[in-house]
Amino acid sequence: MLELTGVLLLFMVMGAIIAIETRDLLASVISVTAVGFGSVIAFFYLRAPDVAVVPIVVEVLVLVILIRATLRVGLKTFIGNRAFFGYLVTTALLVVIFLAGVMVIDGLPAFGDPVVARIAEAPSKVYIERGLADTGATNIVTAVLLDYRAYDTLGEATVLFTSIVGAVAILRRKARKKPSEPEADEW
Amino acid sequence: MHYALVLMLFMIGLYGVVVKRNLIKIIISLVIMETAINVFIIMIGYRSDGMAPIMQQTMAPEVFVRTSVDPVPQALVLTAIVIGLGVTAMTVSIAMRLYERYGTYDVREIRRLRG
Amino acid sequence: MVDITPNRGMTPIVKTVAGWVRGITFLFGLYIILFGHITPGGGFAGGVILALVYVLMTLCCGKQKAFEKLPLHWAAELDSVGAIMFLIIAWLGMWSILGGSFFTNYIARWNPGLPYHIFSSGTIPLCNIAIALKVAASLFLIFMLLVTTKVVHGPNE
Amino acid sequence: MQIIPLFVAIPLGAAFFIPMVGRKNPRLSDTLANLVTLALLVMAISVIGKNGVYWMGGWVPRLGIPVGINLVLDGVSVFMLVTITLISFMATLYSIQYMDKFTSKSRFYSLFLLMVTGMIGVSLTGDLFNLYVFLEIASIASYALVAFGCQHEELEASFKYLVLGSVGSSLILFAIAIMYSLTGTLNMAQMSMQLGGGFQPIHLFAIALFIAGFGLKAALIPFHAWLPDAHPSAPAPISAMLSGLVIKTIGIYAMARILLNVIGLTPAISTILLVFGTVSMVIGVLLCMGQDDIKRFLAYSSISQVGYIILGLGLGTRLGIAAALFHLLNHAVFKSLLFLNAGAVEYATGTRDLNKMGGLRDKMPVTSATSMIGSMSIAGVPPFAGFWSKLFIIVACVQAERYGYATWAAGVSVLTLAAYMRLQRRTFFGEPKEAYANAKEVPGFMQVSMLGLAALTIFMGLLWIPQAREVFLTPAAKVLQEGLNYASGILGM
Repeated sequence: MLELTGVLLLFMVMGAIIAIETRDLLASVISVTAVGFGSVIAFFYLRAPDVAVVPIVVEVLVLVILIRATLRVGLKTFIGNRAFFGYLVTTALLVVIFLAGVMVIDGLPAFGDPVVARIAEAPSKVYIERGLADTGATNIVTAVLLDYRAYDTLGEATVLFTSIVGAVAILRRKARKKPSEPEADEW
Repeated sequence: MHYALVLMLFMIGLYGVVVKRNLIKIIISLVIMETAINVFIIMIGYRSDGMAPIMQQTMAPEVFVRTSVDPVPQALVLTAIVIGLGVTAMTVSIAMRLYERYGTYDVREIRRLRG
Repeated sequence: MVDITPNRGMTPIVKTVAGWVRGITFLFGLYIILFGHITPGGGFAGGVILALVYVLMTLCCGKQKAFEKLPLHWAAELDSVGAIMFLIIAWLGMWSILGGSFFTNYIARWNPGLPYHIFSSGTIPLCNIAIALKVAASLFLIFMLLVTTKVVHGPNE
Repeated sequence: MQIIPLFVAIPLGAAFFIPMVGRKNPRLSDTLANLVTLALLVMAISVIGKNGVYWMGGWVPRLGIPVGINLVLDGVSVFMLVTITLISFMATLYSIQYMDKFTSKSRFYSLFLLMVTGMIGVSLTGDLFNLYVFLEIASIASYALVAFGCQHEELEASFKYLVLGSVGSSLILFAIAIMYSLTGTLNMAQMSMQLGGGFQPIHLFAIALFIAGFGLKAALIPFHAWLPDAHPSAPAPISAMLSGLVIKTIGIYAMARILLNVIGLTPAISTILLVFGTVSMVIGVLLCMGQDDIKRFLAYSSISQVGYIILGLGLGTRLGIAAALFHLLNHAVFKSLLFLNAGAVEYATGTRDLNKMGGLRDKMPVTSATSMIGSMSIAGVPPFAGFWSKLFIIVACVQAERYGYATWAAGVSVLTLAAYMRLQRRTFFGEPKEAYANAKEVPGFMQVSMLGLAALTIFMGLLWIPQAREVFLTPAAKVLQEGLNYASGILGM
């Protein structure tokens, strides 16, 4: 199981490199969707079917939206890097951060040893033990999402609402008018 | 090892955001960063040979408590995915409006974003 | 390549198959929403699936067809309605008879219901429905906006 | 304490409701938005001096394990609530007439209220992931509001802001995930108890991610690239909100809460904050001096003033933190005043270029007088509020025996004075320009809002007198200064 997750992650890393380095925007969009589907399979393997259901559909939507955005361009491509010196400095900085991260990330608890098994006072332990009795939901993730931490879900719904209102506002045809002009109704 | 791979995925996304000069490539890099973090959070909650945090009628509650993976990261990732979707939708709409203005996604031809 | 110009669609074969798939997908979405507290899924997954039904229709039958079923300003209003529903469900919990704090699961406190049945776990299915409504409407809206907005180079004001 | 969740629920409900009813009738959305922000301001003033913890969904801690999400009302939260609601009310009042220049006013108010909700949510929450969610609400709403005018300049600024802001959010989420893995909880109080000192390298990595992430949100100097574009491009009331509130709430407040109350202010973190603060302060004011665009000038000056706040917080002493919070409030008031003034000038003349202005004093007496007051205050001229807060930050530096930092702070204050004198001379004094012969004073509500903020600027110095200070500033400083005691207060142990 662990090896499989590793292979999947390797696949995702490769997909990400292709997505960023390829010159063809359409290929790049498709590769990033492949990375997303890799994460879907990883979620299934990591025992998170609840989470896996959402990105399947979300990835499809992102794919359609991004393809829509790229198609109009006539796929004009260019090698899009910074000037050489700045590129070198940035890349070096990122590599240093990455190496530092790899050095310290061993400090994390081992993979496969979650907080429920390790920490006695973890709230997730309560959720697993008492979730059904407290909320009546047998899907503990839903119990956490919509009862114990329902306030987060309200925030999440609000984020979606915000971005939709924002996108509608950004995409409107006419943004400015004279103060005396009446409000134009769209749609 | 696994965590290092996820960190690498994250850093590739960050590299793309910092270095690339195409608006679509920047959006893609942001998506990759989000994916990396989502996988990382789910990995934190994984228990070796565990089971999904969904109770089944055929299974004794004690066994469930002993083998279930952590449900909290899954709830967090659900939230994070939706937030990511919202951000992506908004970025794409801004990028489309910019394309309308300049006829290009190239940052170098768009005045302010230079540098 | 998918042609998304208005008033046109794909071949009759695609349209027919999409017509069959549409109903099944819609039902699947409803199942995911209503059984979210028992099986994997929930309001978000179900809502996105419902939105994808409309996306499918738009892709294969042209945008006119989808607009007939769900005009854009209705979608915007449904978006608000879903969000307000969720907020009201939460707000009712503040009523002291029902529980006294924001987001109290007052139905489950009063009658938790039988586990593994659809009528259990109180407000959770209600929240799922409200969220699904909201998510379906918003994603339909954003998809239609991004797909139908004409992007042409040049000043437009 | 039934009022605590209403701080979030009321603006949220209004934000959902306004797009439905306000599409046909813009005056209705004006009224609703103003009533909501006024109600929030009244509510915020009514909770001054109160404390409380509210457990969402009635999930009180079981055996000391917090199972639900909590909202915490303590000194700092009350302080932030008052600041946020005060500026929001003034900005909505100003928007009534200013936003007539734009279409889709109902969506503007909806996004505005969502931004306010996000900031209130951040300042009340006691849960780390919840903080992230509300931070994203505030950020996404502000990305959209920056691009609200849909001109190329606004879209570019918004895109830049969005990309850097998303990177910041990702870093913060990464750090939250690491913290969750190490402590097993997301509740800030319980997390602080689980940490209990003794940091491994992985803890330091998470702290570095937090500082970088919140630094991006607060536009500290190495991370400031988005601010000079985003703040000037937005409509004036939004510039006022962004510079006055957003960078402070989702940047400084959130960072201070996590670093001081959850992780604890170690000497190393303290030094990092002091250095960041000083660098932002000095470079910000130097960059600000050369600007010809009035709003860009104000934006760079915000970076510099934010440096003062970080410097005060980094000292870690009671006086330092109190002075930093006092400066935060003062800066919120006078910087939003100055941005509203800049908006008024732009409204009347249609330009933001300092070279093209001049002699507007006779044409726009209210704008000119209020702008003068704001500039005096930010430059640290006695007896305005800005003088006192800067003075106490310098005194706190001296008290903590950080003489070098005190010198820098005093020097920057002089430079700020010079920069603002230049701004005043170029805009309102000098020869009247032909082009703006028919420029006239802005309409009523805009004047009211500017006059209100100017009055606050004059009288806010009074907050430092002991009677007022004990009620408002001291409890706030106490919470941050006592650091890790935060946890025991919340879990009741």
